[in-house]
Amino acid sequence: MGAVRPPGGIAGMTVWLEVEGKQCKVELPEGLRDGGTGECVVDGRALGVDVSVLQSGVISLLVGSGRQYRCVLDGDTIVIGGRRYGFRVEDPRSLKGRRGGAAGSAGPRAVKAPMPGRVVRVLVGVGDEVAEHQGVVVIEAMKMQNELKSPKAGRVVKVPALVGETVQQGDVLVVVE
Amino acid sequence: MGAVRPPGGIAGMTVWLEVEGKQCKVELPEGLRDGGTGECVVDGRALGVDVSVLQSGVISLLVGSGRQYRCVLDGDTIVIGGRRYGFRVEDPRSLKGRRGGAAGSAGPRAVKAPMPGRVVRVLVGVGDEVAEHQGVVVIEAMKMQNELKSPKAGRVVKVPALVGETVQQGDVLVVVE
Amino acid sequence: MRRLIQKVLVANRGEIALRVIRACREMGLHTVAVYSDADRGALHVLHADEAYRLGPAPATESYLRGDLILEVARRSGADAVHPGYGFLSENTDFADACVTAGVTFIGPPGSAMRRLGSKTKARQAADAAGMPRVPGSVTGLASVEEAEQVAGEIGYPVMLKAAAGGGGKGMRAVHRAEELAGAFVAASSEAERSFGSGEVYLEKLIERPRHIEIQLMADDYGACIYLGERECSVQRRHQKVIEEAPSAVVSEDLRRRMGEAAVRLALSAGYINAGTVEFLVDAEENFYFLEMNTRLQVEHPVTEMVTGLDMVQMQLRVASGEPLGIRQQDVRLRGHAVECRIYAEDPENSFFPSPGRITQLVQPGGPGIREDCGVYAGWVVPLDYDPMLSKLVAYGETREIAIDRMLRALDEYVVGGIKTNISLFQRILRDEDFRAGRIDTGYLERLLESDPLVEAGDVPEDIVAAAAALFSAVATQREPVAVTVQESRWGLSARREGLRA
Amino acid sequence: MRRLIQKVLVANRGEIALRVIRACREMGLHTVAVYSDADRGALHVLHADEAYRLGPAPATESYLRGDLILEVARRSGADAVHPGYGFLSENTDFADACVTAGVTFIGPPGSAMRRLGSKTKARQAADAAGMPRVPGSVTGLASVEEAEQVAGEIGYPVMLKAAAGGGGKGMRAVHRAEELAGAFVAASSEAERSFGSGEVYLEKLIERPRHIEIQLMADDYGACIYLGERECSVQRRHQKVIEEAPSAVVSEDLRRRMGEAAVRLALSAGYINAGTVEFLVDAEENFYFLEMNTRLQVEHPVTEMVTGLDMVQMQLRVASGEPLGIRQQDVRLRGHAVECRIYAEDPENSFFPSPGRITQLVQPGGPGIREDCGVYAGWVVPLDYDPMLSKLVAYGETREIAIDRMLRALDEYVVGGIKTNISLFQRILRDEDFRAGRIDTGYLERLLESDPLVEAGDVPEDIVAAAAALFSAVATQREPVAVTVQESRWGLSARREGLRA
Repeated sequence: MGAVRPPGGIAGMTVWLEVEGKQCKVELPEGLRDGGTGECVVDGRALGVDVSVLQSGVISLLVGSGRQYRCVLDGDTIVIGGRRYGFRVEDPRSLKGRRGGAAGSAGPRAVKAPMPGRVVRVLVGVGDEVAEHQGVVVIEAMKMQNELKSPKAGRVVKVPALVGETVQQGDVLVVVE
Repeated sequence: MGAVRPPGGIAGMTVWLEVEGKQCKVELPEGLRDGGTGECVVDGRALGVDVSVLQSGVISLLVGSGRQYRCVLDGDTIVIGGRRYGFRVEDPRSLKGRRGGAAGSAGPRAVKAPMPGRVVRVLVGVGDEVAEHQGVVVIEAMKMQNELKSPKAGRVVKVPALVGETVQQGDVLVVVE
Repeated sequence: MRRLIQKVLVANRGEIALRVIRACREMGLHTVAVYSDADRGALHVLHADEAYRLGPAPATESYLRGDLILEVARRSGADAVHPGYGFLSENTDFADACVTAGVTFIGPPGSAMRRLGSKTKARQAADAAGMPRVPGSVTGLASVEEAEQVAGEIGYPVMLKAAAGGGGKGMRAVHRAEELAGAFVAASSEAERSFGSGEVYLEKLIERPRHIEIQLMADDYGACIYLGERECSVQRRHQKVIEEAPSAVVSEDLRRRMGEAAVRLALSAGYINAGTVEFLVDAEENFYFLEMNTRLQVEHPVTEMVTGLDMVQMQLRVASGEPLGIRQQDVRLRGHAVECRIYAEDPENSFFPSPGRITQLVQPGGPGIREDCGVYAGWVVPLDYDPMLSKLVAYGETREIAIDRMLRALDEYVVGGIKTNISLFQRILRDEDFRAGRIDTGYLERLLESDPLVEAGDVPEDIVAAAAALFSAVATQREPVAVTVQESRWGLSARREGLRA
Repeated sequence: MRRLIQKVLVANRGEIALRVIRACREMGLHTVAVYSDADRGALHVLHADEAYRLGPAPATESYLRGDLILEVARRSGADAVHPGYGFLSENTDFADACVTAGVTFIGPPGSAMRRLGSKTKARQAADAAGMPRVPGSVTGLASVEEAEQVAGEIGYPVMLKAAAGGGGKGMRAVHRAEELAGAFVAASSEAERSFGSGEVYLEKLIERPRHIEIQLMADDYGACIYLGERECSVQRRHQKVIEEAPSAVVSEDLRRRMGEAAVRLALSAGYINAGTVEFLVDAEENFYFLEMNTRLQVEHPVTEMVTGLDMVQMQLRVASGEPLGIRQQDVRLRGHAVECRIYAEDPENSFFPSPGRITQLVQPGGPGIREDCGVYAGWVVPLDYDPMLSKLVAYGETREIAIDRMLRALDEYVVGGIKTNISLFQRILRDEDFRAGRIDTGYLERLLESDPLVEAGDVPEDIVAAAAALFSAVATQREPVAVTVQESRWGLSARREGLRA
């Protein structure tokens, strides 16, 4: 199918997305992001929308059928009617970079801090054999201790985590190979 | 009294204000506007403050005695503990301009629309003599009709208001001389 | 008798539309909002499952267009319409048109509205139901002469009122015979302008009356109960400002007598669904029928707080043909509730309306606080409609606790960008007469005429000055207008003088 | 007996500190907040008249420092301390230190806390008061051997519990004798780490028990009443998640029996002020004493909603030496209330805590909704404390209405920037077993182990895609990453391939 021209022939914008795990392409007529009425094209299907921008990160969508959706942006999710929908913008320019960065499941895998916190116990040492989902380190935040598991079976090759240390989200605590 | 140097000798900032109708001068140490602890000098009186910037237009002030004030900026007022306090920044550079713009009470005085609305009645015509506080025009907004009064006794010299017309805040409706 | 309701069109806007939408959602009903061009981003639209444009901002081109609303009902497949209050809620033609279109009108049947909605007809019905009412004309006055005759019979002072009206429009108090002719013409023409009917009637003016009303709820099966009273004496220009339940002066016995009289009236007219009978009550606890509002009232939340019932859910159940499910003896009042109508108006400047963008909104919460709010930060309050932003309700074990809780909540409340009447409530709720329950319909006007308590805030000037300086320092961050402190005060003074020259 | 209270220091943080501050303000009392470095901008600080820094973020250096808190009381002239829950609220040494410092501790006297606060001592008091309790050791276990002996006597399964503890710390279920030794060591060392005391005791494990607790309030004059029960069976890792009042299974008779037993226990220990007696209730409606919490509970709002009473105001009045003012027969329960503890944690990722900045906050409101919230948009939720952000409470005439209202409110609620457990509540409140009241303390763990209902939202993918595209278009307004639609899909595909190469 050929590209769909936005109404009025004004230059539009195309966004590639992954929505709830599914890839799609959305063509937006120019100016719609600021509110108003227009036709979005989602994977070739036209969708008449009336967009109202309420606040930063909050829009109301009215679609042809009359359905109304208040959409609140929160990071990589959109909250509509109390439910969250995950999405990701696929930037064509960054695809190469992302591809290079993706680690194969066969190689070493890092156990990273899923949140800021303090390391309260390290359950493994370098050289230990661990099973998949075996606990390797315990961190504490907000009065809760949380055991982090190994993402795979293998041998522990690095343990940067130190008991008592404060860690930031994303810090590597243990590496399993 | 000489100028008070902000603590640490860092260059500060001086602001002239009218607060609740009273003029004063506030010297702020540099950087305090972004939060932190410092000493403001208000008309020569030192005031130790701990400033926390919470959101745009909302700060918490802790003063030496331990008193806490959540201050919310709203236009030319500050709301603290459910009460409003009016203030005005006196820009030294604009004093001249403001002075020139102030109309004497002896000259012509305009009745301006205090809010956007629609003119529903014009109660005077050019040449009419009016008393101070006499109603001259009625405008309607939000289902309420509001009679605007003459600011002075005198003669009506202009009536730009037209019945049925929509007016913006500040539009001149009647001029009395 | 069961009428299936699955999708409700809410033919209103603002907080009441949202109130109804919330009740529907809680009951698993789909909701359809309608909106004018000024309301595309309004809160009631954002909470609805579906939303349809009616037309331009003026109500006559949108929310009063029954034809367009029924067209939306058809398009959306809505099987019921809730009219809220105001707009089409008391329009019998609209109620009838809903029935004709096969859509359930959530309110009384048109026949009952006709018998009780017009003030003059309602007065006849009240007489028939043996209900005490204020002496005066039962029918509209045909002429100034007739008005003079009736007034002469019942004695001055008297009150002229629009038969079709409400909200103080077309009303005039007349204290002497010679004022009557002028007031008659003024009231009649105001009524004509406001309601499309110049019919006025005349009543004896009760001195310092309280406005107390009885909430009713009736079902299809002849059951009708009263849910206690509301005290609505705090009014400005005949508009309610603060409402309470229960009234500080209504005894158990008076409540029962007023309630039973109201039920009698409703049953005599075949009334179904929610309705309110308004009374004047004088200092001797005599009550006089005033009028009936054949719809949900703005102030219904205070009744909900003290009865524990949800009146909108009751309306929806009754409208779908269910029986009431509770009997009079099941209705138990507990505690006290106060409601403040937060308006976009400036109490310090003749109560001028204050439409515009809400730049800051800090809302109160916590124990005993309910807020039915129709706005949000960033929303532009349109100038085309009623200035009500929100209804703030406080509940407490006693009237005193409810009042003190409301004051606490008002102190927490900040609305920026537009003016509101929050400071008016702070003044009333701290007033000794109000706190003692010494109120009548003239109370607020008297309070406003008295010297305002110069109850300045207790924040020291230096603190306000420091805060103001900090805010202006942030505002001028990019282009500082203030100068740095590098010269003596004398130097600065000289400089200022120079600038003034 | 009257003790003048004029200024209350609130020795806590978050929503409970704000809750107490609001009650004080409503009663005309001045308030003093304390804060750690992480909390300078916290909501409880912003609502207080005065605020004083305690120390660095860790609780051991701030909110647990009784000495610093009493120093602030002295500096500020506070004549009373409200400890909230957690932190120092059940610390008898702190309660005593307050008395020594001449400051009223708003809670029970230290003597009553000593008799009822320790679990082992409380079990002895319960026996003395003739209260049924779970069979097990009354005193702490000296050794593994003693544990094995007691367990052998009462029969497996048994539960090991920390004498000083709460919140699931130091607890272990033991199903077979061979597991006991390991569990004993683990529970004891966890108790030592968490509470500074390794003392553990042992109880018969009741199968599928409900956790139901009785709220008490007692005054200086020997009056003690119960304010009905709360159902707290919905727990995860022994932490309450949803609480209700009343319980769906407690009859009038059971309520009276549990209430009277609780009152007996409190009176036997000279208890004063608010307290809660926790019970396990088995399928046959047998109730067993579990422990007493000698303080205000997190979940007190559900009791307030159904009794119409303000428990914090009652605490303050009792603490200043006033009599209760109401008798047992004045306590009338009406309707049903449900509370959800909104936590900063990710239910989709092992309930990991989620501290950080709140970027969006859309709070629910309207009829029947109360929110005791401790956060605001822009606030950074610290990682140092309990992850509770807010308590959302829904009231309704029936349990079903309260639940549906809570679902409505949760659908309105948006917290952005951090993860919350809102979706967990949506799942529980829609679950058939929960709605039927078929819950026990293992209910939630079982629900979480079962396949999650793949109850996907009902918003069509195309709508989500359009919304996502609009948001990303706004985000990229300055530096567009997307390209304009001027080439065919094939061309675009080729281009993407090229970029991948």
